[in-house]
Amino acid sequence: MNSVVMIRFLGVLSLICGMLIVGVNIVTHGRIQINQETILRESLIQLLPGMDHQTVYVIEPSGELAVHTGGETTAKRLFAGYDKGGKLLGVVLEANERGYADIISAMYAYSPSAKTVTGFTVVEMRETPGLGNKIGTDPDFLANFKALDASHPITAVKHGTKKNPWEIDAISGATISSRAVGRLLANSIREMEPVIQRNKERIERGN
Amino acid sequence: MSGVTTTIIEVRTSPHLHGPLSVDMIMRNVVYAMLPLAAFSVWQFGLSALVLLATTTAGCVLAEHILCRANGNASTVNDYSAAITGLLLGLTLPPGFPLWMALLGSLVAIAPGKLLFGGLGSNVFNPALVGRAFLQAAFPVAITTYTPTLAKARFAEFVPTTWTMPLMKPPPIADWISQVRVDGFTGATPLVLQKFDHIYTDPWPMFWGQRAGSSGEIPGFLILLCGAYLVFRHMMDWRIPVAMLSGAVAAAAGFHLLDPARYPDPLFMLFTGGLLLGATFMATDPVASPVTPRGMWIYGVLMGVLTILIRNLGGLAEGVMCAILLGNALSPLIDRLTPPRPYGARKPEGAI
Amino acid sequence: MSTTTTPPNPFLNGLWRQNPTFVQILGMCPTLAITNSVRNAIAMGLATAFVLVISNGLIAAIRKHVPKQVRIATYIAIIATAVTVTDYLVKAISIPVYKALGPFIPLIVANCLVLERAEAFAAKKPVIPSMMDGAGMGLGFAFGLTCLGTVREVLGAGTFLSIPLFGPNFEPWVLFLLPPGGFISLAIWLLVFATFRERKQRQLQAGLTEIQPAEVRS
Amino acid sequence: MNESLGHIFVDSFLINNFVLCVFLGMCSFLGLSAKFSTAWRMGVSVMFVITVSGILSYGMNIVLVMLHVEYLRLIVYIVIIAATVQLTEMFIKKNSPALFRELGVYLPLITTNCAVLAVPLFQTARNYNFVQSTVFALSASGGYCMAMCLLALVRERTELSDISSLARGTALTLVLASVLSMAFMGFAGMGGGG
Amino acid sequence: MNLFGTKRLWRGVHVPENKEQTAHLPIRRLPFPPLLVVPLLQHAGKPAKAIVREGQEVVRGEPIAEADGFMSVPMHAPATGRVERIAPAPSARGELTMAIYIKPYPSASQEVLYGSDQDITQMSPAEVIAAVQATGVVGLGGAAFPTHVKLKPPQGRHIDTVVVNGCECEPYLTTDHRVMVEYPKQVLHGTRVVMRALGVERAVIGVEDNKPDAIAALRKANADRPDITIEAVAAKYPQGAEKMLVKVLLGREIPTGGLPADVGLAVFNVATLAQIGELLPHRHGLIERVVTVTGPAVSKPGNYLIPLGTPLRWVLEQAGCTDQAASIILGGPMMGPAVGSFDIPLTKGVTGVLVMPAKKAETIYPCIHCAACVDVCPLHLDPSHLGLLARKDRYEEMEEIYHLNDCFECACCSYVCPAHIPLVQYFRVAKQMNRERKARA
Repeated sequence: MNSVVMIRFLGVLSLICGMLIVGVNIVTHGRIQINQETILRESLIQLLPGMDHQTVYVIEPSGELAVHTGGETTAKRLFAGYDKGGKLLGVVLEANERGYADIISAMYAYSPSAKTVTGFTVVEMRETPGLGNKIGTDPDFLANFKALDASHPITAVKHGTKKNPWEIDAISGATISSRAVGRLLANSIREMEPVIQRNKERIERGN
Repeated sequence: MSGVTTTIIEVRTSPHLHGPLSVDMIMRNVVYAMLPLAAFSVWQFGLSALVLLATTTAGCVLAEHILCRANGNASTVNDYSAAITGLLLGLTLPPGFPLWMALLGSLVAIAPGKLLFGGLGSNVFNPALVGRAFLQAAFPVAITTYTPTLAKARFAEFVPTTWTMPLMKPPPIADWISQVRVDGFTGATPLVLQKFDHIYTDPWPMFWGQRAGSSGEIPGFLILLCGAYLVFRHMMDWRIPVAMLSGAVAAAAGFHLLDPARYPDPLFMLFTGGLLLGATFMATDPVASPVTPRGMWIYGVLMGVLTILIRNLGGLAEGVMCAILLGNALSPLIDRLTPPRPYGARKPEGAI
Repeated sequence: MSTTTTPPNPFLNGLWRQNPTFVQILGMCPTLAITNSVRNAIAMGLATAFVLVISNGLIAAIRKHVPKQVRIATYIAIIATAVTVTDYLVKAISIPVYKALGPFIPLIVANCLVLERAEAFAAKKPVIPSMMDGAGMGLGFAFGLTCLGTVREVLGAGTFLSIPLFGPNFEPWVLFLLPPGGFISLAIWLLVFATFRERKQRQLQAGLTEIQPAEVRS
Repeated sequence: MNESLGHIFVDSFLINNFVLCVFLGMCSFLGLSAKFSTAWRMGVSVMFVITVSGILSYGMNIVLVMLHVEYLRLIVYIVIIAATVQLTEMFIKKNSPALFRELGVYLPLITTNCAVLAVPLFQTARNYNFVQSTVFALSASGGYCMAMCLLALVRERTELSDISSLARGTALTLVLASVLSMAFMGFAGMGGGG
Repeated sequence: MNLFGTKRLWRGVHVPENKEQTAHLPIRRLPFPPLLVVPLLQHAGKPAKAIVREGQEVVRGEPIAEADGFMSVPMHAPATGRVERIAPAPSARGELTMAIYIKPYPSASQEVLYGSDQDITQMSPAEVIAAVQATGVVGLGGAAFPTHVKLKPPQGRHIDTVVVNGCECEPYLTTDHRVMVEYPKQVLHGTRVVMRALGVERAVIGVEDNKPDAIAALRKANADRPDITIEAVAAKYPQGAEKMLVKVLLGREIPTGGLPADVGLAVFNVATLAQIGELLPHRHGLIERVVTVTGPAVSKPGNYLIPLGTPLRWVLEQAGCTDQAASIILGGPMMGPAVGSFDIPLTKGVTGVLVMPAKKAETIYPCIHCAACVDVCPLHLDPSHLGLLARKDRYEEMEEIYHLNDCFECACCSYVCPAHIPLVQYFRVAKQMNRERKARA
C-alpha cells in the first residue's frame, strides 16, 4: 500500500466526516439555541418571579456593559429582567466560587435599587450529596436569599446564629459549602456593584 | 537399646527454640490495652458508649465467624484480630452513633476490609479504618454529631440517636444536648470549634480527658499509657507512633509559626481529635505498615504531616483517618524504596 | 463454552453472553462516572449504544476500502464523527440531560468498547450484523449502567428514577453517590455475577461429566 | 475564571484526581495496574502524551475559534492525540529501542485512554490560558500516574496473600480503588479556605 | 558501637542461654564405646582415603586415612584396637558415608602413644601449613572447614589480623567456654601458630561477656604478650557468626559471597586453635573433641571429651538420657540439625548433643508483617517478604531482589516470629530449589 492511497483515503474520509458534522451542526443548531434560551429563561423567571422579558449584557474587560447579541461567549454576563410594563425587576448575575469539592457556579438576583439579593440558584456544583449540595435545594437555606442585605459585606454564620440582615444562616453540617456561598455573593457584589450603579439608568432603560 | 530410654525421636527443623510471643497473644494484649479506653469512654458517655462498643465488637466478631464458615473455612475469631477491629471501630465513632450504622460499619470493616483480601495478615488497609471511612462517606452527618461528656443521666438514658430504626435518619438532638449538657462541655469537638468558629481550647485539660469527641479518642494520657504497655511488652512498634506524632508536631509548629492566628499550636493539634488514638492503635497495625526500620519512620512522619495538612488546609476538621489510609496505601511503596542494606552489600541498592 | 457450534446471535451475544460491563469489563469510565442516577445511566447507555450502531455500521460499510496501516485512525475518525453527531443530538433533545452527562459524551470517543467492537467485529462482518452487534453491545452496556445506577441511586438517595422509595425518614448512604461508591457498586455486581457464573459452571461441569465425560476433555 | 496555578495543581492532582475521583482512564487503571513495572511506565507515557497533546490542543483550539468551527473540536483533538501517540511511538522506537520493547504494547492503548482526551476538553471548557493549561495537563496526568502506581503497588502486595477465587481480579481491584478514593476524599476542600 | 563500653551486636536476639547447667562442669573424658565408627568425611572438602586394611591393628593416634589433596585432612585412630571393617555408616545428614569401624581393645588406655615432638619456631610457613594439615584439625565451631586451607589466603589477599572466635553464642553449648577456661595456654599457643603461618602481627580474641572466667583465664595466660588482645563483646545470638564477630570487633564487613580474607582477616574458633596448640608440638592427630551433652532430658549433663567416631547411642547412655519422646540435636538449638538415628557417630564438627523434650504442635498464623524478623536479622535482610514470596514459590525473586543467598540460616527470624512461620526452613527449601533450577539450566 503506498502512501498516496493512504493520504487520499484519509483525505476523503475526513472530508466526509467533516461534512457530516457540519450537516448535523446546521440541522441542530437552531434547536440547541432554542433549548438554551428556554433553560436560561426558566432560571431567570425562577429568580425574578413575574419577569416577562430580559436583556443580556456582557461585561467587557474594561468593566463596561455591552448588549449581548447571541452566540457563545466566555465573558461574564448580566441579565436584566423586566415585567410586562418594561419596569426593571432586578438583575441576575453569574458568579463562581471554590466550594468544598469543586467550583460552585451560581446565579443570583440582585435588586440595584434596594441593594438586596432577592434570589439564588446553583447552576453547577459537585458538593457532597446530602450535605453540601443542600445549598441548592434546602428550602430553609434558600429562604436566606429572599431579601438579603447586600449593602454590608455578606457572610455566612453558623446554623441558628443569624442576627443581622446581611448574614446567611448556614446549613448545619455543611459550613464550608454555606460559607462558599457567602463568599461567592460578597465577592461578586463587591465587584459588580460599581458596574451596576454606573450603568443603572442604562439597565433600567434596557439598551 | 540398653540404657537409653528414649524411644521416639522427633525430627524437626531448626531452630528448636522459639521466642515467647505469638500472634494470638499479641492480639489479645492489644484488646486488653484498649479496654481501659473503653472503660473511660463508658464512664464519660454512659450507656450509649457501652452499647456502641458492644455492637461494633460483637458485629465484627460475628461477621468474621459467619463469613469464614460460609466460605467453608475454619473460623478465625480465636486470633482476636476481629475483636481488635470491632473495638477500634467503636472507639472511633461518636458515642451516640446509631447502632444500625455501627453494625453496618462492622460488616464493611470485616467483609471487604479484611476477609476479601484473604483475612488476617493480608488486609492492605486497616479494617477498622475502612469501616470508619465507609461510614464517614455514607453518613457524614451522623458521624459528625457529637454529644457532651459526663451528661448527668448518662447511666440512666441513651443518647436519642443510639436506637435509631435501621435505615432511618437519626433524630435531631440539638434540644437534647442543650438539656443535658453540664457547664463547660459542649457537643462540638475542639477541632470543629477551632476550624469553623476559631474558638481555641486549652490543650492540657483535653489531655486529661475534658472535651467532646469520638468515644475512645478523648483520654490522651490513658491512650499513651496503654500504648506504653504494648511497647513495653514488645507487642507494638514504638517507632511508628513516635514518628507520626513528631511529624504532626513539626508540621503543626510550621503552620503555627507561619500564621499563629489561623493555625493552632502543636500541643493543641496533638491532644485534639483522634491523633493520639490513631497514632497509637491504628497507624501501628503491623499488617498495613512498612516493615523496614527506615520505612517505619518515613511512614509515621508522612502520616503525621498529612494529618496536619488535612486539618489545617482541607475541608474536614479531622484528618487522621484519611492520613492513615493514605499511609497504608503508600506503605508498599515505602517498603520498596527503603530496602535494608544487606550486610556486606558492595553498594547500597534500591529494589526498584 | 467450546461446545457451542453455531455462531452466537450478535445481538444477544452483546446483551448477555459477552456483556461489556460485567464480562468484558470495557468502557469503565462512563460506567463508574455517570451512574449516580438511573436516569443518567440510561441516557448515557443509550447515547453509547447509538454511537456504537452508527460507527459499527459505517465501519462495516467501508471495511473493504480501508488501508490496513491507517485503519485505527480511520475508526477513530469515524467514531469521533459519530460522537460529535450524538453530542449535538443530545444537546438538541434536552439540555439538562446534556449537563448531567457532562464531559462524558465527547469521551465516548475514548471508550474502548466502541473501538474494540469496530476492530473485533465491524471490521470483518457485513453492515447489518455489525449494526446488530453494535445494538446488542450498546444495550448490554446500557443494561450494565442501569444495574449500577439502580444500586447507586436506591442506596445513595433512596429513590429510583427520582421516585422516593423508603419514605421521608430514610437515611441515604451518600457514599454511593460519591466516587468510592461507584467502585464499590461495580465490585458488588461483579461479585454477584462471579458467584452466579461459578455456580452455573459447576453445574454445567457436573452435568457434562455425567453424560459425556469424553467431550469435555476435547 | 482566574484560578491560581497552585489551585489548579492541587485540584487536579489530589482533590479531583482524574482516576480516583473523576473516573477517567479507568480501563488502563484497572487493566494495567497488576504490575508496578508496567503501571509506572504506562503512567509516565500517559503523562508525556497528555502534556504534549494538551499543548498542541491549546494551540489548535485558538485556530478553531478563529475560524468559528468549534464543532470540529472533538475530531481535531482526537486526531492530535492519535498523532501524538504515533509520533511518540516513532520517536521512542528510533531513540530507545529498549524502552520501546517495554512500552510498545501500551502505547497504542493511550489513544483510547479517556484521560488523555479529557485534558484538552477540560482546559477548553474552563478557559485556561496557556500556562494554566500546561500546569493542568502536567498535574492531571501526574495524578493519573500516581494513582496508577499506588494501585499497582497495593495490588502487588495482594498477590502475596491468599485471596478467594471469587474476589480475585477486577472486584478486588475495585475495592482497593474504592478505599483509595475514600482516602483521597480527605483532600477535598483543600484550598477552599474557610 | 562502643556505647556501653562493650562492643555489641545491634541486630540478633537474646535467647535464653541455658548454659548454667554445664558451664561450671570441668571437661571429663568419656570411656571408649564398644565400637568406634570413624567416617572418612568429617570435614568440608574431599573425603580422606583409608590407609588401613580390615583386620589391621591400630594404635591410638596413628593415621588411618590420608588427606586426598589440599582440600582434605587425614584421620587418626581414636583408640587402640582392631579395624573391624571399612563400610558405609549413617551420618547426621542422613546419607551413608564410608567409615572405618574400629573395635577398641577392652584394656586400651586413653594415653596417646603415637607421635614425636617438633619445634614450630624452626619451621617455615609452608611447613606449618603442612603440619597443621597433618594434625587433621578442622574448624571445631561446627563448620568443619579444614584449618590449614585458611592459612593459605587466596592470591592477592593480604591478611593483617587473626580473629579468634570465642563467642559460642548458641544456647546450651559450653564447649568453647570450658576449653578457654581449662586450656588458655593452648589457645594462645595455637593462635601464635596461625599468626606465624600467616605472617600476621596481631590477633584479637573475641569472647562474649557472659563468660567472664574465660576472659580472665585468657588474659592471665596472655599477660606478657601485647600482640594478642582479648576483647569482651556483649552476649547476643548470633554473635559467634564469623560475619557478625568481624563487624563487631573490627568494624569490617565481609562482602556478599566473600571470605574474611577479602577484608584482610582470618577467623578461627578457639577450640580449633586450642587443638592446634595441643597437638602440633607433638605431631599428634585430632582424635577427640569436647562436646556439650545437655538438654532438659539429660540427667548427667556435662562437657565430655569424646573420641571421634563414638556413636550417639553411647554418648546418650553415658549421659543418662531419660525422656521418652524427644528430639536430638547435634549442635546448638538454633542452627543444629535434629537427627533421626542413634547410630550416627560424632564427628569433628559436632559441638553439642542436645536432647530436647517433644514440643507441642503450634498454630501457624499468617504473617502479620510485624517486622520482628526484619529487626533481628543480623544480615539486614527482609525475612518477612522473603517468607511471603516463598509461600508463593517465587524463589527467583527471593534470590535476585531480596538477597536470599546472603542468609546463613541463623534462625533469628524463625525464633522471633510470633506467627510461628518456619522462615528458615522456607529459605533452605528456596535455596535448594534455586540450586536445582540452576543445575537444570
